[in-house]
Amino acid sequence: MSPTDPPAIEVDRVSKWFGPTRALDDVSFAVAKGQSRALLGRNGAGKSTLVSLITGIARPDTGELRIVGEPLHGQDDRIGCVYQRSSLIPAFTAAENVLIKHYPRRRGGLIHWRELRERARGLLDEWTIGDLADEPVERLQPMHKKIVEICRALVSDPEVLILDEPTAGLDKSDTARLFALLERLRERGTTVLYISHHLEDVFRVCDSVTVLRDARHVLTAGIGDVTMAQLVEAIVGEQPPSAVTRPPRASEAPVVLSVRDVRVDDRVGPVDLELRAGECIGIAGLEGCGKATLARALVGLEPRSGEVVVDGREVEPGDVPEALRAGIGYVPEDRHVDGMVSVLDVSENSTMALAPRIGRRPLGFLPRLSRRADLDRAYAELARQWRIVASSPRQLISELSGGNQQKCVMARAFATDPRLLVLVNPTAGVDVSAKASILASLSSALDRGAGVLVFSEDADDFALCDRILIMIRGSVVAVLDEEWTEADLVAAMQGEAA
Amino acid sequence: MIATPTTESPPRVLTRVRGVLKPSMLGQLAALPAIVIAVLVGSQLNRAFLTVDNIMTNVLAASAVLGVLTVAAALIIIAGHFDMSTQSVVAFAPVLSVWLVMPAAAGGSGVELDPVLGLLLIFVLGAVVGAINGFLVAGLKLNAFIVTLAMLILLQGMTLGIGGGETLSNLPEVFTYLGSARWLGIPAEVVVAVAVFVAAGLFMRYTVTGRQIYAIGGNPDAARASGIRVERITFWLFVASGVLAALAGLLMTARIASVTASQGNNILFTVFAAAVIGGIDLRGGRGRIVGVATGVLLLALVQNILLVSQIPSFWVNAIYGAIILLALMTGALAQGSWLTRFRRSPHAPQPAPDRSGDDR
Amino acid sequence: MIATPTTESPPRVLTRVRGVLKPSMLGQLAALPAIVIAVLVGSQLNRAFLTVDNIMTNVLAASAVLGVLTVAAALIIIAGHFDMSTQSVVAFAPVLSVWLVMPAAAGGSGVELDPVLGLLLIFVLGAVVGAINGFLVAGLKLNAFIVTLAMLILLQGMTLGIGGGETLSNLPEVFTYLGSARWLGIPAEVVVAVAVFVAAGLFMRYTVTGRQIYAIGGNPDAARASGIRVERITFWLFVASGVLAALAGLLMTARIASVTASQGNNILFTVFAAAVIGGIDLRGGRGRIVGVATGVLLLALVQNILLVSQIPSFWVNAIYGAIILLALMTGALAQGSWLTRFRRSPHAPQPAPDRSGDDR
Amino acid sequence: GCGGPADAGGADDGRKRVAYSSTSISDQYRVTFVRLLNEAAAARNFEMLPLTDANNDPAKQITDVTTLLGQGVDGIFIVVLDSKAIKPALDRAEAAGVPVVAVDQGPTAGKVAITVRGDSVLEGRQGCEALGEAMGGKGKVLELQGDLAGAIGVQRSKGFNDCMAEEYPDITVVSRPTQWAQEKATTATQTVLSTDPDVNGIFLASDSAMLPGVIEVLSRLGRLVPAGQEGHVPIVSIDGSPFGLEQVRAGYVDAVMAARLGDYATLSAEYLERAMNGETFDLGPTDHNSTIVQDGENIADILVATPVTKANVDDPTLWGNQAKG
Ligand SMILES: Nc1ncnc2c1ncn2[C@@H]1O[C@H](COP(=O)(O)OP(=O)(O)OP(=O)(O)O)[C@@H](O)[C@H]1O
Ligand SMILES: Nc1ncnc2c1ncn2[C@@H]1O[C@H](COP(=O)(O)OP(=O)(O)OP(=O)(O)O)[C@@H](O)[C@H]1O
Ligand SMILES: [Mg+2]
Ligand SMILES: [Mg+2]
Repeated sequence: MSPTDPPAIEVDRVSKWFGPTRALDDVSFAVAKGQSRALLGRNGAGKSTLVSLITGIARPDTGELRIVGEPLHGQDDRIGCVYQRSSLIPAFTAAENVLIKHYPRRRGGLIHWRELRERARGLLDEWTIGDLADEPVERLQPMHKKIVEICRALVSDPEVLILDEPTAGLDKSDTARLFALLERLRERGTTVLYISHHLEDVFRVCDSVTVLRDARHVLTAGIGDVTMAQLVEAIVGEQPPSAVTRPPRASEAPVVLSVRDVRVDDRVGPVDLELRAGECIGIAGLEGCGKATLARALVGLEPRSGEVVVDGREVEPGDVPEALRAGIGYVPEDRHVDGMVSVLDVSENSTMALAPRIGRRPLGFLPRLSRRADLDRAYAELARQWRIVASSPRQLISELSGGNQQKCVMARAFATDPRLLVLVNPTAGVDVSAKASILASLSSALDRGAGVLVFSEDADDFALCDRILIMIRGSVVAVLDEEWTEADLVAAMQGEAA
Repeated sequence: MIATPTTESPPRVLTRVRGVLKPSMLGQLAALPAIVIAVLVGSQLNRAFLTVDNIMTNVLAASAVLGVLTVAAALIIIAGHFDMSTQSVVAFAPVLSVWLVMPAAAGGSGVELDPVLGLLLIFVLGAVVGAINGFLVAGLKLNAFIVTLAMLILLQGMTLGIGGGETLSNLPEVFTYLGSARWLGIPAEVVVAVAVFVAAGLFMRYTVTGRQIYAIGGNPDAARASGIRVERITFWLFVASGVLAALAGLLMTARIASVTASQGNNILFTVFAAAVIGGIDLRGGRGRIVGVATGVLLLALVQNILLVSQIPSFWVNAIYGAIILLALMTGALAQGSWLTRFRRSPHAPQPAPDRSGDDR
Repeated sequence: MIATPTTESPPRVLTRVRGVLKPSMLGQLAALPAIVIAVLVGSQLNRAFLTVDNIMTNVLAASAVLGVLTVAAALIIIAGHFDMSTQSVVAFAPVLSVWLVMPAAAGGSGVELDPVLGLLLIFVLGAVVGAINGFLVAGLKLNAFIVTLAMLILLQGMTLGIGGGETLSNLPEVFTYLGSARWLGIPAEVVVAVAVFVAAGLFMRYTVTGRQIYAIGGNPDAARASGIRVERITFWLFVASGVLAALAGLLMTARIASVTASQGNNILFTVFAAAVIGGIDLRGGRGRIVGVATGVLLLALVQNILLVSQIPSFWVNAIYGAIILLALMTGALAQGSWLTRFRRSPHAPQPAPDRSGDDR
Repeated sequence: GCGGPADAGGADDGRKRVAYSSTSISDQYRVTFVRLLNEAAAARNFEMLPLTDANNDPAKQITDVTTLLGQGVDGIFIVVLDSKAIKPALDRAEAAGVPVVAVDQGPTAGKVAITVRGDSVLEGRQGCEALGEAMGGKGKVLELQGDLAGAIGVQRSKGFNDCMAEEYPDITVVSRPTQWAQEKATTATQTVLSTDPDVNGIFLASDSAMLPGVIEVLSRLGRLVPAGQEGHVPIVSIDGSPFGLEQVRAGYVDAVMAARLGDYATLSAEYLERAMNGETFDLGPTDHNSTIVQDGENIADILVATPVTKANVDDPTLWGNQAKG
């Protein structure tokens, strides 16, 4: 590439405000053609905002963006993007979503459905999900939705590819497939902007990094010029929090959860397990193995058979309030689906499970009151503890950055001081230091005698686990105790070793 | 600890400004500028407009039925559903009840139910209709719009079948009391309607269940996952809506001192108009009862002004429509100027007026 | 390469079975079982029911207006909006147009516009109304429901103001032609309505713009993010809706061989009922035009059966409502039995009937 | 009193300030009446406020009247939408000392000075008699009813059916409700005529609301034959709209029971003027071919509808010949 070539992406003194929140403050950097650049920063640093500016769905308040030397006007076909937040059309099939910008047409201009299906199937088949082509995406697993989005971004061979946390929700094999793909794209000269909170990945697939902190640009460097520790410091702005470790548990603690012969249709089970106070069990498995279904069944969101006893109390199947009252705190798999009410503010979202408890009943018979002041006080405490960044308790949760939304959902599950925590993908989209503080919160919950079930594919989430159950096709097939490595975990999930 | 961005100076100033100006309030009371204009115009058009009697009797008392029905509609819409059947309950419950009370000679059934029981029966009928709707919607998961639309047609038909199209009058006093009584000099209808507004407003804003209804309307899946009894609350909401509709029916009966199969006909459009003008988002999860009150008030004022003005009758409806359009546009402009500046989201670049308010 | 769970045997078998049974089709044509029942019942009640003439003229031709209006409503609802004003265009466009055409002696304006121009004017008026709606909704971002409701009131009022409430009859033949003509032995109204259905169905399924309309209704943010011109398409959709409403108005005029300010009154409820029974999701983004056709057909059949049966007039409406409720419940059951088993999404545990269909 | 500030009323020039509360103004019958009433009021030098339109909502009509009272009118014309539901409004007018003259439809509860009206049940009977005769006393008749949720629709249907049952037992009646809607009447006619070949007569509760569609259907079915020729379908209707008279002239419609709208207007104006001057009215026959009778707690001047056939269809006093167009 000659040095006179204009950079593929040029961000020139760009600022963006959302009401009182400054999302980007005078940010400038450039990405040369063919580079693959990591864009890093804490939750709420402004990464996704920058993405929306580059793809033209929002405009900067000041400053300018240039793509291959030309100022950006609206949306540009040379850019492909996988947004952090799903931007699929729920009722459309996977195939139609993939080709939504490029419908194949017959000579008369009408859509050629067969060709559409075949082309999309071909693209999806590279990810081994070709047979989902005709499935409406709203019925797909989050992972498969993500793959559909990746396929869609790549359909037109974009000059610039933007990936905003593409691996969130992907399992190991698909992550590997994505990386291989990125490798190929790099050879083809595609410019990539890659956003992730997984720094190891960044070192694998990027050749340079840009770090945003508090809406400002703080660092741009070649990947060879920085160390992991330097990067973390640039992102966090201080000494990174030290890793959490936990002391081994005694096995005499009381049982908080006992699961006997639980089945969900023919999808899951039979599952038996026992969890003691202060114990943390991980449940790992590839996407679609049924672990989220098991979690949903435990809290009553999925009809099940078998027996679930929480803290000595048998929980009726299919009754969520009852399960939560028995002492379960639940973090669902996908916050956008059933984790948050996007039209309500952060304060209400984080205290939703708490409200019935802190509300008082005046005169004993009137409906239970929910006083804003009480809720806001409870929220303020949660926000402090979980470092939720919002401009005010009244800010709509949909306006928060993805990681902060996840923190709200986590905060809500912990707020009721549950005896049992059922956490699915708890750290989805949260930054390095928030991850550490989530683990710290987990640890202190364990210290208080709670039992924790972590359902995840991310090895980091299992840092505190005493053992890990491996699920394949709905049943627990293996257990990893004590010392395990990530390689063991991956192998076990794929059913290769026991 | 890291300084969070929110503690920096410019945002804080803005937050303060916002706290004082409360554009959220303006957003909720979008009908307020239009109300002010309506009052000014009305008082210019006719000296009799701004009299206590006109406002009390012809504006407020005349819109008590509309107000109660709009509260019912608002509750259901906030929860993400629709209840079209309320309009038919306005006729059905009183007609059936009065028919059972009146002697055969006066056009009744001859059962001659005790009038006080008859009064209670009105509410029981409302509750039963609501419970059926609630069961079909929350239990069988049928689409609320179409279920209650079918219920509307069914009940309108039943009302006609029962009453045989006859108007029954000379009702026992319990049925007409609210139409003529004055409490502390205020028409009883007005007191009842205001009480309904206040109770619903407090309920939705200050009780746990009220807040949960917003969550249900905003995202039922998330509400369920966080332990809210979505089905149960939805069911009871429909029951409440039925009871409120029955109350509206009683008010209507008291007002016209008789019952007729056509009472309440065509009020549904006005109900929805009042709710939406009052800031209720038809997609659920947003809107405040106080906003609904302004919506009802605006429509009642406009109708009264059209009555006392000298507009040729054939054009009254056209002008009514035009005024609603203008009210919407001024509302949007008033909101637009405040709100698009303060809180436009990149994912929703359009400042949809019904979204932009800080709800509740 | 690892076998992903989706290629495992039970799901695959299910996928195959599903391919054959097409519950998605069933889901879309939810009104089909009810239609079959209606036909069986109708043929028992009256021998004349199952004659070509009755079906052609009394079922199909009589529901041409409903059909065209329901297509218009469906397009707008799929895009995530509402258009209530169509009902008023059914009267407004023909009344104004005919008023301009007719001589003063026959109750017209005396302008004596050329009848053919008058015919064109009907469509122009529909388009203008649609364009105003479209501007207010897509341009000013006002809430479509309430804008078009205000427009409905405005136009109803204007129709009254212009025509002075008079019925104009003895219209020039261009206005009544469609009501009496037969093309290839089929009533022209039926041909027109079927053509509208086919055109709309093909448009929504086979053109990029049609697909984009689904996308807009399904997820407007995502639609915008994938480069769809949401505002422009929304605007033109409202124009199309206005033009279709004008066509419905022409069909209505031709059918009753006269124009009156009240024509089309109250048809809106039936339109929405037909759309929803036909599988259109009021939240936008889902539903197929072929489903709408079944919804219209069901309602038309039921109305015809009520006409040819011996039900006492006072109970006709009650029975109509009861039948719609039953149709909904059988539809839900039929869907339930197929769909909850085969295609429950883990994230949407409740098999909402309006959601579960395979859309497009 | 509740009448609002008294000085708001009474025009300075001593003209009486009167108002008109209508049930609706969306059909030709009402529209013509508005015009005739305005003319009659002008002839008596009343100051007429713009009419109020209750849009077929009985509750709105009460609000309309109380609002008019609040504007200090001296007298009110009213077409009563619901004969019983109007009582609260009439009570308030009585309390305010404002005389009310009911036209076309009177109250059965509440006080008015007098009602000037026809007799809907009688109109139904008249229709039945004309039709029974035209059909030769046997056959099957399609009765297109009005809105059964309203008094007029019910009464016309009752008069028609009672008379049919009593006097023409060999005529079967097939009744279909139309809610006064043209398209409903059209579809009902089309469907019944085409599925039941025995139907050989049609009775319309209103020609202004239903006739054009019915004529169109007959012509489409090839059964539009003038009276006297083979295959004629006898038609009788109530109202007497211009279109109805035109069809009588053409011979397609056998008879129309025409309301005496012109008389309604001039007489009610006269009665209101006299009532405002404190007069009351006596029972008994009048000088204008009618009788004043007791009508519940009120009195009514009953103007029996004029049966219009080809013989008298050009009578210029028929409102259908006075309507523009
Ligand atoms: N629509 C909006 N309205 C108001 N504030 C917003 C909106 N969108 C984003 N913000 C704010 O802008 C800031 C930057 O958000 P952004 O989504 O860009 O963060 P991010 O770097 O992508 O974080 P994450 O890693 O959590 O995804 C946050 O403080 C967020 O609350
Ligand atoms: N409605 C359904 N009917 C029958 N089988 C289903 C249904 N939904 C999913 N399955 C199958 O059940 C198994 C579990 O899928 P499920 O969606 O429950 O995974 P999951 O719990 O989300 O797992 P993960 O947490 O790994 O994402 C898969 O084999 C899937 O294909
Ligand atoms: Mg982000
Ligand atoms: Mg999953």
